[in-house]
Amino acid sequence: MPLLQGRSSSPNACDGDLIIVQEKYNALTPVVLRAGSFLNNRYGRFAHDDVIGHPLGRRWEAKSHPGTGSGTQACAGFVHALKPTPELWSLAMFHRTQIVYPHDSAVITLFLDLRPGQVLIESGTGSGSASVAFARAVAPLGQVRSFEFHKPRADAAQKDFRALGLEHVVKVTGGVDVVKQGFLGVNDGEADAVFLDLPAPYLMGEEVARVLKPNGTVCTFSPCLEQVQKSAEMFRKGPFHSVRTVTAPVRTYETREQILGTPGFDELQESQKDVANPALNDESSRHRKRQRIELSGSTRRKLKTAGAERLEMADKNDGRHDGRVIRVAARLHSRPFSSMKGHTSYLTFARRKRGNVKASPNNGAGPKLLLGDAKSGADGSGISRRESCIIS
Amino acid sequence: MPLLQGRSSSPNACDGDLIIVQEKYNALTPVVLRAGSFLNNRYGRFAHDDVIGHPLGRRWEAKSHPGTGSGTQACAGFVHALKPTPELWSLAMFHRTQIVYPHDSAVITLFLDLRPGQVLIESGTGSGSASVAFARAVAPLGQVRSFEFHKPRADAAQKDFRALGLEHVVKVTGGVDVVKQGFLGVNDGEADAVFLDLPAPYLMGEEVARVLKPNGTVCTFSPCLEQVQKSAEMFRKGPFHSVRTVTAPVRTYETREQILGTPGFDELQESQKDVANPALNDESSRHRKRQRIELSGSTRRKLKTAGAERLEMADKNDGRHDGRVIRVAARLHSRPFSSMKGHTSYLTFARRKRGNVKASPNNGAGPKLLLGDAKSGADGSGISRRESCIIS
Amino acid sequence: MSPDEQIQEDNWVVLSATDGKKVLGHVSRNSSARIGKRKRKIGALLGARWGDLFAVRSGDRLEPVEEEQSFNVTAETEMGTERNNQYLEDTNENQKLEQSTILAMKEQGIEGEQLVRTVVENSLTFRGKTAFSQEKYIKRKRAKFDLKVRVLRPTALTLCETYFERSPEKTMHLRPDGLAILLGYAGVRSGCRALVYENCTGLVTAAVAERIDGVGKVINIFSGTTPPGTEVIRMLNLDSLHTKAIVHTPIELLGMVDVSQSEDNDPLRYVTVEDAITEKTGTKHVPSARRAEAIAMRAKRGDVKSWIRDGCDCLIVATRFDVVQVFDVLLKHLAPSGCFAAYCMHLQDAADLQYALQLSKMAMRVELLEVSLVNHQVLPGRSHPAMTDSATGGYIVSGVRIAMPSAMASSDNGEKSN
Amino acid sequence: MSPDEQIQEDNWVVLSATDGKKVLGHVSRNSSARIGKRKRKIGALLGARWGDLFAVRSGDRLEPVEEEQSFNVTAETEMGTERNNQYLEDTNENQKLEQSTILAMKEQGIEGEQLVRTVVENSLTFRGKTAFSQEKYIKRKRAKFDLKVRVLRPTALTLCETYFERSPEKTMHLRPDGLAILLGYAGVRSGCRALVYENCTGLVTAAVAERIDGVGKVINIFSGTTPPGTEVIRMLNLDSLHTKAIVHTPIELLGMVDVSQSEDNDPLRYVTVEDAITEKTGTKHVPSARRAEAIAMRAKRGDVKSWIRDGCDCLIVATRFDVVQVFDVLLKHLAPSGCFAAYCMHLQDAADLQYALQLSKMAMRVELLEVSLVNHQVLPGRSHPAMTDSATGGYIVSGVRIAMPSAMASSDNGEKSN
Repeated sequence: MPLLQGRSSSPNACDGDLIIVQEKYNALTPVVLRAGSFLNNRYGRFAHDDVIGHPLGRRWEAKSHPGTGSGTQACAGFVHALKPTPELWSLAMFHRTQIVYPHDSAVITLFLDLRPGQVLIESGTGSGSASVAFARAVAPLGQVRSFEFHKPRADAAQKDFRALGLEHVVKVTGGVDVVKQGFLGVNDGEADAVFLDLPAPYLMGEEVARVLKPNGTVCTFSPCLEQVQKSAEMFRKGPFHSVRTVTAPVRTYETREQILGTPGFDELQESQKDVANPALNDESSRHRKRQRIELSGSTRRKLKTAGAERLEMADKNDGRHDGRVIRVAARLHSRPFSSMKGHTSYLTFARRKRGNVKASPNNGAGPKLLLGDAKSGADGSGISRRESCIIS
Repeated sequence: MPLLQGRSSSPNACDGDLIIVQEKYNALTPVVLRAGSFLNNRYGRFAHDDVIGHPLGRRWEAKSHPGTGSGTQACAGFVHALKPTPELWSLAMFHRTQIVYPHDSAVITLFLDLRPGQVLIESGTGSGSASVAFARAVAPLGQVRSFEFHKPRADAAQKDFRALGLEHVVKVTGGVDVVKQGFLGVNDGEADAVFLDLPAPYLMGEEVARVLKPNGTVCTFSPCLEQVQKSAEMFRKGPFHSVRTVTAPVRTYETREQILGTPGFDELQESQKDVANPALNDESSRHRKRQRIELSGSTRRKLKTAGAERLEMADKNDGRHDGRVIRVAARLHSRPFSSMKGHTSYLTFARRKRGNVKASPNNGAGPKLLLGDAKSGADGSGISRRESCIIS
Repeated sequence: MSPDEQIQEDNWVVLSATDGKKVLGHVSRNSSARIGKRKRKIGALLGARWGDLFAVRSGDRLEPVEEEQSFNVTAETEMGTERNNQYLEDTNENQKLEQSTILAMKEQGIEGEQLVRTVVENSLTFRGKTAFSQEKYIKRKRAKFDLKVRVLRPTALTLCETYFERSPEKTMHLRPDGLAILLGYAGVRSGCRALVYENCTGLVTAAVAERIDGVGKVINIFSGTTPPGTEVIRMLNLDSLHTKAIVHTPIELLGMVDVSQSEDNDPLRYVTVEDAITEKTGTKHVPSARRAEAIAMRAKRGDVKSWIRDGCDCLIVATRFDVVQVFDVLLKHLAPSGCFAAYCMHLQDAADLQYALQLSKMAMRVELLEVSLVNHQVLPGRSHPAMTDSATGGYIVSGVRIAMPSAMASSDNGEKSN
Repeated sequence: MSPDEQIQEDNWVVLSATDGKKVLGHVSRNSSARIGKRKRKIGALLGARWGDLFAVRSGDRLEPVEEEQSFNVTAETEMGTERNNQYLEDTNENQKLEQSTILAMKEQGIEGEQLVRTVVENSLTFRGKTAFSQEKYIKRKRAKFDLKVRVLRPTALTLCETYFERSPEKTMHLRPDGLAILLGYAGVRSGCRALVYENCTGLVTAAVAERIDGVGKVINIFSGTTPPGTEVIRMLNLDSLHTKAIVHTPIELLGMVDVSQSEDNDPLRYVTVEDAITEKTGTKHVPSARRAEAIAMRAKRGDVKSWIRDGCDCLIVATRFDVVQVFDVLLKHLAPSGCFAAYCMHLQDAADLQYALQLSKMAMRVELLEVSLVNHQVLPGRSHPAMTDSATGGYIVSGVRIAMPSAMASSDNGEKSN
């Protein structure tokens, strides 16, 4: 199933499609469908033929239970077969390097102002998680041109993109050191956006200025503030405007049901009623109690959990779930998961100024970025210009 | 009312006490009680004599309405008279400088391991908000010895501390440049803790090492990371252990009631019932409707707000609130206030190593901190040692 | 989107000023916008290019500025942090120049950076200030005496930022980080069919329309007689191709997707904001010919019904009402394996939705996350996270729709793989 | 608190290891603690001073280490960030030394930093790694071959950190930042009378006791027959003066504060954890003489009742149960102008309490805040917030108790100044 399948094509999975199989929440696997093949995992043996020709987004039932070796209790059953998305892919793929997480690539995509049809230059490709997210934004007619120094890694990424049906959108160039050689083959002013996930993005100022269109946006992705300090200075001194640095951490919450009531306090409150009003007869005391319980409302209901509600509802529908999304009356509780990815990277954005920019005088501190005329310097190799970038 | 009044003294406000008056949530004023005096504000004219001799933490009713000049509608009534606390004081006092906010001073107090009876050295005093928080932690027998270069500011702070009844705990030394002169009058190894809110805390390494007891803790309070980088390096090279940098931002939430229901969706769901089951008669349809409403529980009750509940309850008690804290059945909604103090300062903590520490060899980069024997160097002036701190 | 790089009559623009604020402008020869503290004439923008820089000059008019290197004496050298405010009196500013002198200088044509420099040189306390305070002071003076604006293209991003800054209640306090996650996690892309319900004055619909770029459909569900969310959409300067991809769909239609009706060949029925004004005031705001043309361009009821019946690829919700109820109505119209994302302002709403979805068996990978964009000041010697920032980007509930397990499937195993 | 600077028999200690982990130890000649991956003998701590550094040596025993300057070849020079992992194969470690060779070296007495250096020199990929990866590698090897521990005094801070790291569910995930705000905003100080209800295994009670330092009272309300929160309190190494300030008070007593009873001269009745063990196992864990002495030291029921009747200065709550109900019972025992603070793990609880308090008219300045401590790595060329961090410090509801307005006061004005 190509990642960017349009509405026009069949909604059904085809032979040769890459799909994502979810075994458990944290166990996702990419599977390429082949007629007659089987997928074997701890939940059983699954026939590819049961998926080919059917829509995705549903249960995939096992043909048979897994082997009873190693004494594990066979909890056979089913997995889920899903269409690939950049978000699922980032969880299912092999992490060859630290990846760009989906929440970061979502923010980068918006801040780079990516649109269908645009050209994005990326370096390095890494595991390709960001490339796939960017590809979705510029597809079907746009281009992600991705540079990766490490040749085997570039080849592996290109193979992934082909499996995902993205070969028409993402092109990987392997074995090029963009800091020394520049974005080989990219013409002046050809790029709408540039994404740099490199150790020294601040050495790329002139090359970025060369390839970016006026108002095109560049983003650097750097884990440490020291890199950001150098990049920000390079942008401020170069032909860029609207420089800003952000971080976009997210945190995920879990929600559970809570049963109210406090040991000791419940009993005290009951006994206080009686002590405080010894004159009241039983009838009246019972009445007051009822009043109070009414007042504090159904949130005090201790017995009926949401699960019980749900079962009750299913009962009314002959034991089947009825496809409804219903607010539960039970009291809910949320808190962030106790461990989170607190910091990934600083994102620094800048936009290319229009026109040519004079060389900045050197103030005696910080990098000396000697910017020539961004347009005239293009000779195709990008090498000579690289050498004029000197960091003190 | 002295800020640290013990249980033994009278719980009543006395002539000469400083109290905090709350007019509105964001309008707090310190008032020194004087028999026969009056406080005038937009809510009326308040007699100090109505507070003197009575406990605090209650309404202070106006003697008369404010003057009817300037055409403002006199909404006379009352204010609240409260005991001073470091937290209320930080809101009521005059901000002569950027203050240390209560949440930061709470965290610093815990991380400095402050205990009653300890000696804390502080520089600079600033507006004195941190000094007051630290004073509470070391009182009644401990000492906060606070240094402030700016003489008039030191005098103003000392005056505040006297008014708060803290003169036996906090001592301010004004007009001393601790970077040049050191902590004048502080003996070697006398301090349990040091707090530095200065532009260049990284110049104070040797002096901090001199005054701190073994395992005593130092905290630097710096808004920018560059200061922190220098301070952390100084601590790592000096006779310190357990170096760590934290930030402790807080955010405050507001909670409101929510009335559920979605325009258009309510009607659609009703009509769908009828369309889907044209065969059912009215009676049955009404029954189903009732069922659904029961299922989704009392959260759907649109009419009874918490205010209404509360009034109902008050009715049952002859119009008086009955001193109860009751969970409301209404649905609540919370979100952080839309603007917050996101960042105040980085807090860097380190502990003094025991014993003497040899000079650190210079690695060619970063500050050269030449540490002599911390104990033997003490000559009371602190000047000679200061000069051996050279920052390249 | 306007393919032209030049700003034209009737274009909307976002003006980003050096005082850090953004304002919207609607460009014509005589139009104006509130920049700084006053209204300024923005006619000079006509024919300019997106991204150009303008200065506010005397006569409250804009004038193009030649781009220069942002050369700044103190900016790029490590500022000593040692100097402190020890000599500074706790009083207000000490400025030698009288207000009248400054006015006279302006009349003599001394303006911009030159004026700022003169004012700074005449400050009695400037030299005694810390590097921080000096910088703040110059910034303040520059915002006052040398105000510049950069003209930006109105996009989902710039409109989101501008609304958040100026009237956040209109867009449910949706920030760019929340919008980014909403679009990304719902899987919006060119060619997709997106089902949208929003109470953000059209911002979310506009953002989805921008990202599908005229190919695919944005089915914007609304209640009442008028699609309320058209304010922001108009500001995108969309051409007719892109406008046509937005299908304002009355919620009543959802009740009839499976029913054939005689009016299925008619275009969708609703009253636009402009029509409503025409009716109310009696003045013909929109010529009836143009109105008829616009109505004829709308999608046919029957087509919309069949799109919804086939199932949508993404579901995006941003509601201030009952988000659980909204999902109860809309989730069934998302095709299996389609992604959904809902933006909530309050954790309680998001939690209720998360739990209701988990129990519904109609969704997998249900995740509740809070987004938080932090701005950082990165300057030599003065780097730190923004001192004052908005506290949250809100809460997003996302997940993947799955087909209900068939009645035969043992529902006991259901928990395991979800 | 033990005034002595030397570690004594029966003392509890917190051991902070160079692998970044903290463990608790109970010191005697033959006791041990799990440091790194194994149990190590910690008898060497006897007689040592708080803050001292120890290395793990062969035979799994600790040995004191002379404090040295943390001299580190790469640490203080700006690490080039330009080098990248371009030559690195995506395989596991390439180490020339066999595991057996390393073991042999250890037997020859090559240990600590020397061993780490040898291992690093024999890594095939070390030179090709980025500065980051090199550092991570050395750190990992150092944790493995040169483990050191620093012995810290058990305090509210170090115990809070240790429990949060090792068994957060025992202390309701309370982090130091939450504890700090709880103590600060409730106004705990020497001489005060604090009313406490907590489900944090005694951590909050211990922290309050530490801060009042033996002067004042910590009235620790508990339900059941045994005060459950004594585990952490014991670890503070408190002397009898400080122990006496903690008053474990059965919740039933709150129902009788206004009633005179014949047993008011008796000490508080409850069973300690030790007593319970004695009863259960039959073995006399605590000699009955010492037990009688301990009971006699307890506060008298009548005294506790009168303290509560007079009103407390602070109220501190940390409960996993119904926090609104807890406040309904306890808030009335806080004296007017006294401060309260409650720690909640979930926003919904905190919000319910905030709203209930606002409606109650018994409190002012009711504030709900979320605390979040962020750790930062600050190293040359490698500064950033911690990559993995716990996501929240929880929610604190704080405020000031006020006396109910008298029946005469017009309650209509009540809204205005709250």
